[in-house]
Order: sequence, then structure tokens, then C-alpha cells
Amino acid sequence: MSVQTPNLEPKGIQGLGKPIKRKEDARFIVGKGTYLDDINLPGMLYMALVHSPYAHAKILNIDASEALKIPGVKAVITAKDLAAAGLSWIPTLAGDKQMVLADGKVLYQYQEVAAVFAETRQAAADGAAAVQVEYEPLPVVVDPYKATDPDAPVLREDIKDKMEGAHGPRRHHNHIWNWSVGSKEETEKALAQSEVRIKQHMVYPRSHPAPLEPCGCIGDMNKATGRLTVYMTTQAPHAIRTVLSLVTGIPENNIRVISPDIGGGFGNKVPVYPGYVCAIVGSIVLGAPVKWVETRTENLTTTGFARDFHMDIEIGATKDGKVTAMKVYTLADHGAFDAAADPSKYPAGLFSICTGSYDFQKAYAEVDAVYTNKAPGGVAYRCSFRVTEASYLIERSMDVLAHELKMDPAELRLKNFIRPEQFPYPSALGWTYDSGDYEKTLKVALERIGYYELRKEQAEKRARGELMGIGISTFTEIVGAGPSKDFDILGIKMFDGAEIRVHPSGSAIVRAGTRHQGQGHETTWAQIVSEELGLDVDKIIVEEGDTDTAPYGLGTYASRSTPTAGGAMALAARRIREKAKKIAAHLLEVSENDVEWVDKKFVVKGVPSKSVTMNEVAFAAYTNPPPGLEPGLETTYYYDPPNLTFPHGAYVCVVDIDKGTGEVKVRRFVAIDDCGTIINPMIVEGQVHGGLTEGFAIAFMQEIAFDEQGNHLASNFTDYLLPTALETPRWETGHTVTPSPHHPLGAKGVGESPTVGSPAAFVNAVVDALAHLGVRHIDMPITREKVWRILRQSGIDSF
Amino acid sequence: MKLEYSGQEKVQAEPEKVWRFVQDPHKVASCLPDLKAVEIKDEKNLVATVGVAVGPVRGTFKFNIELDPRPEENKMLVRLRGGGLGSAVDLTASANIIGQDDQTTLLDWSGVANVSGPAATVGGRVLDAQAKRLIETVFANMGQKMAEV
Amino acid sequence: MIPAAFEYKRPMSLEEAIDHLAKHGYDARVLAGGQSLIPAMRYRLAQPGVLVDINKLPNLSYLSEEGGMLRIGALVRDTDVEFNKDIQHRYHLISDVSMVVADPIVRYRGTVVGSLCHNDPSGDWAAAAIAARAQMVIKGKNGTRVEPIDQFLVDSFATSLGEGELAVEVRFPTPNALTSGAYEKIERKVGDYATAAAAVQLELNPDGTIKEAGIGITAVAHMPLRVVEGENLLRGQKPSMELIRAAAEEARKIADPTPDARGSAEYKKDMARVLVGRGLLKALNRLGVAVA
Amino acid sequence: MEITLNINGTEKKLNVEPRTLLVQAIRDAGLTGTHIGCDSSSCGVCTVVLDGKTAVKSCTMFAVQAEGHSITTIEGLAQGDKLHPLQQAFHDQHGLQCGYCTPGMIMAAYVLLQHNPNPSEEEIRFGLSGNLCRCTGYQNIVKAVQQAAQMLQQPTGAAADD
Repeated sequence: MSVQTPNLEPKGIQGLGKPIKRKEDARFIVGKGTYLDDINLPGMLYMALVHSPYAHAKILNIDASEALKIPGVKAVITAKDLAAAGLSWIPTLAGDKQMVLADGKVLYQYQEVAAVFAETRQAAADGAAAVQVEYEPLPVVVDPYKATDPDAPVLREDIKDKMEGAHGPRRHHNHIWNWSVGSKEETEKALAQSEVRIKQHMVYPRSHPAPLEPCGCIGDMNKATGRLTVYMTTQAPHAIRTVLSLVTGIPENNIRVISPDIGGGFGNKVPVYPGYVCAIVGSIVLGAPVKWVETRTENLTTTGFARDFHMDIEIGATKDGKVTAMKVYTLADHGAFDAAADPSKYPAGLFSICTGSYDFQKAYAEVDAVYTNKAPGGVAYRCSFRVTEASYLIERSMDVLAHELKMDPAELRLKNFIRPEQFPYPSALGWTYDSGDYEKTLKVALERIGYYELRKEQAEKRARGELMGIGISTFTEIVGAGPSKDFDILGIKMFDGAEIRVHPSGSAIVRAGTRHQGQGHETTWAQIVSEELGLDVDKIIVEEGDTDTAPYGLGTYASRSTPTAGGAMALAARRIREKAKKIAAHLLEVSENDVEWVDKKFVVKGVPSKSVTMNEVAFAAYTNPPPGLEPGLETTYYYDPPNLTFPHGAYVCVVDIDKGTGEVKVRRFVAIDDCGTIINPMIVEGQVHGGLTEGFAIAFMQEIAFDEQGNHLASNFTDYLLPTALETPRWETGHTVTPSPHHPLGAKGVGESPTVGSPAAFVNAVVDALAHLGVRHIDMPITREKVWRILRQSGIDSF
Repeated sequence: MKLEYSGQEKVQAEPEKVWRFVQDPHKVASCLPDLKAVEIKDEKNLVATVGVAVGPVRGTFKFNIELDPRPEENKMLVRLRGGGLGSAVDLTASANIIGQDDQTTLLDWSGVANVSGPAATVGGRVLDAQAKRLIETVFANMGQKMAEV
Repeated sequence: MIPAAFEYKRPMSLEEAIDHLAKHGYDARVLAGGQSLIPAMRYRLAQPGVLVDINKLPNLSYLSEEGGMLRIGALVRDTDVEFNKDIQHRYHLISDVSMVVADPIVRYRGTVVGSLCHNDPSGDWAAAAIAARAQMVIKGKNGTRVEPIDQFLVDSFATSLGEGELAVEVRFPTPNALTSGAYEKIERKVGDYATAAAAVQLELNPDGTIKEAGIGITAVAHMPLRVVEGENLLRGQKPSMELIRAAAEEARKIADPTPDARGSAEYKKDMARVLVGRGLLKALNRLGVAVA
Repeated sequence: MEITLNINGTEKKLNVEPRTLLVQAIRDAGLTGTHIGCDSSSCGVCTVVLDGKTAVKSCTMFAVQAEGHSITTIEGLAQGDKLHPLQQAFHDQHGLQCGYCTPGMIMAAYVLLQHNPNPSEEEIRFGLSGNLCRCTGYQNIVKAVQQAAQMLQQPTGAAADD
């Protein structure tokens, strides 16, 4: 037997549902991708930043004289220099503002204090090390619950007396906003009347997306043309261009943002960071291109963190397990500036999806956000705007309720699911779920893992003193932001654009306002166009990331690419097909009404032998267009989705616990996802593998923690723990398909479901293994020591 | 990170001698290990540059040191602030100066140090044991030099 | 991140290396594998004035058995040990350690002797060297000395090496047929420093009693420690669960760890106990002894 | 100082400082397939092959130290237009997403297969545990290495087109 070298170049039309290999791989597997740090411009300078060792301190003096003596160092800038350009502070996405370089004081450890520009990387680094800064330490606020104590130190001197914020009144100098949804009164009444009630406090710890490529930027101001070119690791190049124009005053047509290949984003590369601004200002001031690439420490300590939600939930139910009402209070730690990346109307993102897959009649959710001495952020880390926190909350709580009711957690879920006939389902907190079949998906997952056999095994093991647990999560996501009536960022509506140009010889170039970071758009967009237009998938190239050429769009995050740009792509193709039909009728010498699109060809109705292909039509569009019809075959479509999409899934996890060390071993993990129509099953499966791995990391390892002084305790990869191949479990995946009724392709988006859905499954499994010892909840990350403590307190000890 | 230490040092000298010693910034500075430079601002304030070798961490730290003797409380306070290697150290130490029956003096000391920056965030794993050794060395040096005077 | 500038010396002979080290003293650091030193330099936490790169020195890459000793030269990489079939078959403790030091790529470059000279409080090789009663071979201007590992390891990051001295070899006694060992380590993920780890080495008498025992624990004190009382308890006794529990308990007693993100002092102390217990069981198992 | 490095079989004269890390020297020589992802020798995206059989995280070695060694980077793996089996297998098995870890991962897998031509899934996971990937969850990387191992062991498969 010989192994055939698989065919690298599949030929022909490869539409939806085909696991075709990725077009973008060709450059990456030979080391020819172009990431930001691979770009070098003539005369380019390098920038390094000076960071604060203190979490909260007054700046008494900054002395750059030693730095300026170092050969090659060209300039050192501080907040004072930025103030001259009106750029010492910039607006955040959340309606707050943030310092670019520390202005009078620092508010978190590692905050940027000065920027050094030099001819070489070495000189820039030496210069940064030589800048002397004198500080006077101030008391630090680390615990968000203490941020609003009456005597808590004032963090934000700039707004200490401004009690009206971007999202309503502030009730303390460290309070940012209060947001609530649902009827508090009705919910409390329903809870009071419930036969059974549970209450649980849980923390979704601060995390960080930590893509392997750090953030970076090259500012390149061409003084002769007045044109600013910015190369930036950004998931949203168009939004960045608009923001840059607004803050710098440079007309938007004179700014070109290029987002090159991106080495992972996961939400980290959505916001505008001080380093970007400094590199751009440096280029404008020094008249040369300036490159800045983050160190890993800068990435982990200063750029967008995620989560940090401290949640209290109360759920009511009947004795036989029917849920009645839920009430949630959350304290959100936003760090020193409110730079959360959320749609403008939703300061707590889409957290109100917290009723999950269950038919709650009454619900109320309230969130308070506070300032602390930590880096700003609140990015949607592989998450659609706080959906991750919401899903974890409800899925963990359903297990707490099951425990209270002494009910099997699968049975409790089956009893409370929104039923297929209830869709479109209006949720108690105001969303309209598009479609779903939760029972079916859970049953597939239970069957696949052998749930009821596992429960038997668990009972036997427990009798022998061995510890195993089974955890379930049946989450519902809300993605694809979003419909313009509700969704905007800084006023820009959250539609997305697609452009298709079909060339005379039947090849095409396709562009979108999104920017992939590994999601495979170069392949999936081509598949959509191949499906809709009947073109050879290998003759379609996809371009994203250059604002000079791509149509406007809000970018790639929050699982929005397929729901928004994917829809735009399909509708752009259909618009082209409409025109193509006219050309086909002309070629077939029949009226347009007599032509139909069958099997990816235009066919004369009732005469299957008379047909033309899209290739023939494309050629005619340029060589033989029908009289009176505009020549050419291209279009741009901006798609404003009518609703969000609601992917769901059922995950089941089995764990074994080492009684000696407290180590948790994930034995099996079955993930059944329903993301509607699947465009490329290979890519979808890859997305699920990756997302599950990040969920696993969050559940067991990753945490951005601080000590009492505000020292960052996870400033590099020896302390911020990303799992390797050895720790990562082997994933078992599968699908059910419930198309979205409103999306042009029925697709819902999948990139984030596994990160959203899996943490609760892991935690539920560990708690399940220990439930008979009286354990009801363990906060993430579940370390060996947390489990060990429970074991020893229960008198369990073993080598 | 916050580091807390305490200890006792027996000095072969009478309390009067000890008091004279701790009120002399030159003498106090001489107890710092690997002292590279010292600038005496006044009788209570000095700026010292010291070489610090903490495991793989080797570098120069510059400290502002304030001496605050409180004879009425039989207590000596020292506040130290400074840094190096992009990191910062804030330390408050106090020593009760207790005369003994045998013409000797007991230094009953304790100190709280806050370390911030890379020395804490990257070097934190090994800082504690090393910092303890450093502060013990300072007080041991004091004990020795006080007896010599 | 970019290290601070330094002067680079690449001696081609041992004598030349020792000259550089003697001349530059405190300012000089030896660069062997560099897998601990270079990251510290990148963070600028280490800023040595002079680096003496010993990688071009001749005759330091040997891994050989001689005179009842396994001799590991200063340029032997962790992977040289890890991939060595003979070591896998006969030196169980050493083989165990060689598979869990740092990560697989770092092990291609890191050296056994360098790790011992670094004497990190969480060093893996130091615990093994303690348990196996290794010896260090040190060269300097005044010739060569051979030192038991317990004397060589002085304090965290400190060894008995003087200025102008270079450790050129570590020697592990060759185990006989009645000797085995094991290394038990828990880490939060591959590449992390140990949360706690234990190295054990046991030699049995033909009658099944324990002739000699070595126990080294790491990451649970200011430096790797020998569990002397545990060794004393084991020596001369017939293996039993009770005996193993008692010996392991001695590890818990002497452990004095610093709490950090890896665990509280209480947890690490208990892990010292659990891992010594597991190591003893595994070593006995490898000797065909099942303990009731 | 002036040094000569042998990268992918070509001698390159480079002007470096002693503190120049090998990864920076390789990238400054125009071979940007080798990436940088951390400062602590943790992530492995800078992994290159040294002397054919060993790997090194090129951020944890100074360029001056690489004199006299042969260095292989991702750019040196394919034979002309013919992909190395590992490159082919990463593509076939969807063993990459953003592509940032891919060069280092492939070089790590390359030396793994040198020492163990037919590794089990567990051995692959163990052997690649010095390299982080944030996108794939490693599962398809494992499959890719298995496919490459098979291809390399089939003389007909690997050599047929030569």
C-alpha cells in the first residue's frame, strides 16, 4: 500500500458543505506569510516604551537626558509632547477616554509612561531602560468590591466630580455605570413564590486572549503627500481608520490602514492601544516610518484583558424542576479606563443572554462597572460581548439547581429547554432567538458519550472511593452583531460589506470588510461565491484588510464574520446573478423569464440542453453585453442583518481526579455544535478544537491575577499558562444543523461557541466528581490546590 | 509583592553606642551590602547606590533612605524608596532598641517591603528567600559594626 | 526583549576559559546551554558584563561510564541523556528527570551541569543529584577537585564554585541490579517550574531490605534539599506502606516552601510528602517489589 | 561583529552585536518565516533546526553562538516546489489556522521525527509540548505529524516524484 500525496488543488465548483483545504495555507506552510513584524520600510525607526513599576502613583519627574545620550536614540516623548498634538488622551470604544502616555499619574502597573524612538531596536530598548522616572506611590485599589468604599482612593482625577458618565449617572468616584434589564419587581415576586430557590456567587476571572503574535504597528507618514499609511495588527481596519481620522484630524481619505496577516486575534486586536498612537505620532513628528512591536509582557499587562465579572445569581424553580425566574447582579472590574469593546448601547455587552437555553418567564439582570488599578480592556475574548460570562453563569447555575433538587443535570435541562415550536422565541430579557433544537443536540451528545453508562460507572467508582465526574453544558450564544437599529460602535452601524468582481475569463476577486486571523475567510468566502455563482473555487481570490480597496465593514470578532460579511457575500453574489441572468437570456436568445438557475448553470426552462455557464456569462459581460445593459460584472453589497443569530451546543465532559495531588484529568469531551448551515466542515471543526482548548485553558490555567499592591502576576508565558499539546484533551466533535431562518445561507457562526460553552462543562464535571462531599461550586481556574483542599478537608488522602 | 521579615540581632555594645550609630547616616550606609556610592543629604536623608545580586538578578539599585530615630519610643524607623531594573522597592523597617543586663543591646527588627515591576512579576518566584537574606545581612552588618565602633 | 550589551568571550580551551573567569570574577557568567540565563538577560534582570561561552571547549560532551560512575561532561545536553537507551534501561531516576526538565525543545540546548551550577530553587537535576549522591568535578587555576553534591549546592543560586572555577562534569554512581529510582514532579504545564518534585533512589539487599536510600526534594524550599530523616528511616528496613508513609512524612516536615501562584506552603509541603511516597513506590515497583 | 551563518545551506555574512539573538539575525537576513512570540523561551514559534537533528528556540541562543552550525528554517524545508511531507500534511490535515506557530511547530515536528520516525499520538503530544498553538487545539497538528510520518516511511510516496 502506498500513501498517495493528497491533491493540493481540488478543481471546480466547491460550494457549501465541502471540507476543502484552505487556500491561505500555501504561504503559511512555507514561511511566506506577511505578519506585521515582517514588514520593513526604508529609513524605519523603532519604538520602545517605558512602563510604570507601580500600579498607582503620582509622576514627580521624567528625566530622559541619559536616554538621549545613547547613540541612535532620536527622541523621547511623554504626555506633555502628546498634549501639544491634542493626543495625550484618546476616546475609548465605551465612551470613556484613556491616557496615551501617563499624564501626571499612573493608574496601573506597566502603564506606558514614555516612548523612545531610535534607529535600531537595541538603541530603543537601551533608551527605554535609561529613562529615569520618579514616582510617589499612592494607595492601590485591586478588589472591585472595595473600589466604591467611601474612603477608596480617587483613581480618575480627571472625572472625579463628573457624576454623569457615558452610560448614565455614577454613584461614586470609582463607579463607571449601572445597567439593568428586565423587571426587578416581577422577578423578585416570582422568586419569592418559587418552591425552590438557589443562590450562588461565582467569579469569571480576568483573562487575556494572548494570541501568539503580539500587537504591533508601523506608522508611516509621507509628508510629501500628506498621506498616512498605518500597518497594524487589527481585526477591524475600517473602524481603526475612522477612529484615527477623528482623533488626529487627518481626513479619512488620507489614511490607509493595512492589516497584514494576523497571528491570532481572539479579540485582543480590536481596540486602539497607546503604543499604536505613539508610533503614529512618532512618524508624524519625526517624518520617518516608526515600528512598534509589543513584547509579550506588554501584551499581557497593558492590552485588552477579558471577563473579570463577579456574579451573584438567584434562580427559582418548582419542586419538580421547572425554572420560574432568575435574578443576577454582577460587578464588572473594568480597570483604570472603561475601554470595553462593546456595541455602544450595551455597556455590559450581550450579557442579557444569561437566561440561556431555558424558558424563564421572569428575569432581571443588573451590572455595575467600577474602576480599579488594572489595565483597561474588557475585550470580547473569543466571545460575543460578554456572552461567555452569561453562558458560564447559567450553565453552572443549572447544575447548582440540579444538585439542590437532587435531579440529574441532563434531566433538569431537558425539562426546561425552549422547545423547537417556540421559535422565534422572545426571551424574558428582550432577545428574539432565531431557531434551535436544544433537546435534539443534547440527546446526540448524551448518546455519543454514553451518558447513562457513565453515570453507572460513577456510582460504582464512588462506592470504591474513586472520584470521577460528568459535566454538561447546553449553551445558547448570541452572535453576529448586528442589526443597525440596535448595534453601533461609536455611532457606526454594525453592518458589513462585500465586493465581488468577476473577470472576463471567469475568475474573480472578492473583498470584505472583515479581517480574518486564522478563521479561513480566504477559503469560506470563496466557497460562498463558488456556490452562489458557479465559479471555480480556485479562481476566486479573497482579499481583506486594506482600507484602500476593501469595502467598509466593522471587522472580525464576536463570531460576526459569517453572520454579517458571509451574508453580504451571498447577497452580493445573488445581485451579480440577477444581472448575469439578463446576460444569459441574451446569450440563450430567450426572455429573462424563461431562464432559470439550475445546478450552477443558467438553463432555458424546460430545455435542459440549452444552458450557459457563469464563465460564459462573465466573458459576455465584457465582450457581448445585451444592448442597454451596463457592461461588467461586479457589485458591492452592504448587509444589515435583520436579527442576531443564536448558535447552540451540547457539551459533555468526563473527568477523573487524582486523590493525592488534586489533579483533574479530562478523560473525554464530546462537543455537539449547532451553528446552522455549515460552509466548510473542516474549518468549523478546527474552530471548535481551538475554542475548546481556550475554554479548557480558562477553566484550569489561565488567569490574570494581581497581588495587593497591584503587581501583575501573569506578565509572561511562564506565569500566564497556555496549555501545550500534552495537557490539552482529545476532542470529540459533532453537529446538528438548525439553519438560521433569516441569514441568507442559514449560517450562524461558530468561532466562539466552544470557548463560550465549554468552561461550564469542565467546572460542572469537577464539581460533579466532588458533589457527594458537599461541594457545590469551585471558581475558575480550577487548580490542583483547590481540589486538594476539598479532598483533605473531607479526609481523603492517598499517594 | 509584599514581603515581611523580622529578626533579632544581639549587639555587643551598650544602647547609647547603638543610638549614636543609627543617627549617623554615614555609619548606617556602611551596613548596606555592596555599596557603590552614597550621598548624604542631611543627618536624616541619604541616597545610596547598591549592587544587588538576587540569583540571576544582578543590577544596580538606587535608594532614597530616610532615617527616623525615635529615642523616646526606643525605636528606630527607616524608610527606603527606590529601584532599578525597571522595578521599584518601598521598604519600611523598624527596630526596637532594647538594652540588656549584660551591657549589650538587642535589635528587635521587622520590615515590610513592597516590590513592584519585573523584579516582582518575573523574579517573584525566587525573590522572597533572597530578599530575606539581604535584609538579614544589613542587620547583621549593623550588629557587627556597632560593636566595632 | 533585548538583553543589555555585554562583552562576549569564546575560549577555545579550558585554560583560556578559566583565565577569563578568573579575570572578570563577579562580572562574568558562564554561558553553556543558556536556557535560564538568556531569558533572564532578555528581561534585563541579569546584566552580566562578560559572557564566557564554553560551547566551543573541546572534550566536554562525553557521556560515558567509567569506574562505576556515569560521567556527564559540561556540554552534555538534556536530550543527550533523554535519548540514551542505556540510561533509559539502567538509570531510571536520571531517565525520568531527563524527560521532564523544562520542555522538549529547551532540552536540546540545556545542559545537566549548567542546571546544577545555576542551582535554581526548583532545579530538577539537583534533586536527582542529591538522591543519587552525585559528585561534581571542578577545575580551576589550582587544579581539579571532586566534591559531593551536598557540598557543591550551597544556597539558592549559589554553589561552592569560586571565582575562576568551572564545573566540568557531574558523576552519578552506576546503579547495580538491586538499585532503582524515580522522579515524581507536578507542574502546572509543560515548561513551568515544578510546583513540587521528588527524586528517590533505593538500593536493596538480596534479602529485600533497603540497603541505601536517597531522597531529594525540590521547589519546596530555598534550594533542593536532602530528606535525611526519611533516608534514615528507610535504611535497613523491609519496605512496607507504613514505612513509606513515615519516610514521606519526613519530606513534608522539612519542606519550607514560599507560597506563590503554584500553591500555598501547606499544599507544597503536602506534595513533597505525596511525591516522595509515589517515588518510593515506583522505584520499588521497578525493582519488582510490590508493597502491601 | 561580523559573523557567517549557514542558513538553509547558504552562507550569510551578518553584522551583529554579541547580544543579537539568533532569531533576530535570521529575520534580519530576510528569512521572516521564523517568528517571535515571547521573551521567556516558552512559546517555541522561533524554533529552528540546528545541525539537522536538534532544535533550538532561536530566541534563546545568541547569533554568535550559531557560527559553525548549520541552521534550517521553514524556508529551507521544501525541495524546490515540492513541499516537505510535514508541510503537505499540515495543509492536508488543517494543522494550522493563523499560521504564526506553524513554522516553529513544523521544525519541532521535524526533529521529533528524526528521533522517532513512527511516534504514537502520546509521543507526538509529548514531543511538541515545547511549542504553543493558540488556534488549533493541537488535534489536527497531531494528525498532520502522523500523516507526515507515514509519508516519510513510504519510500514510494516520498521519492516517487523525485
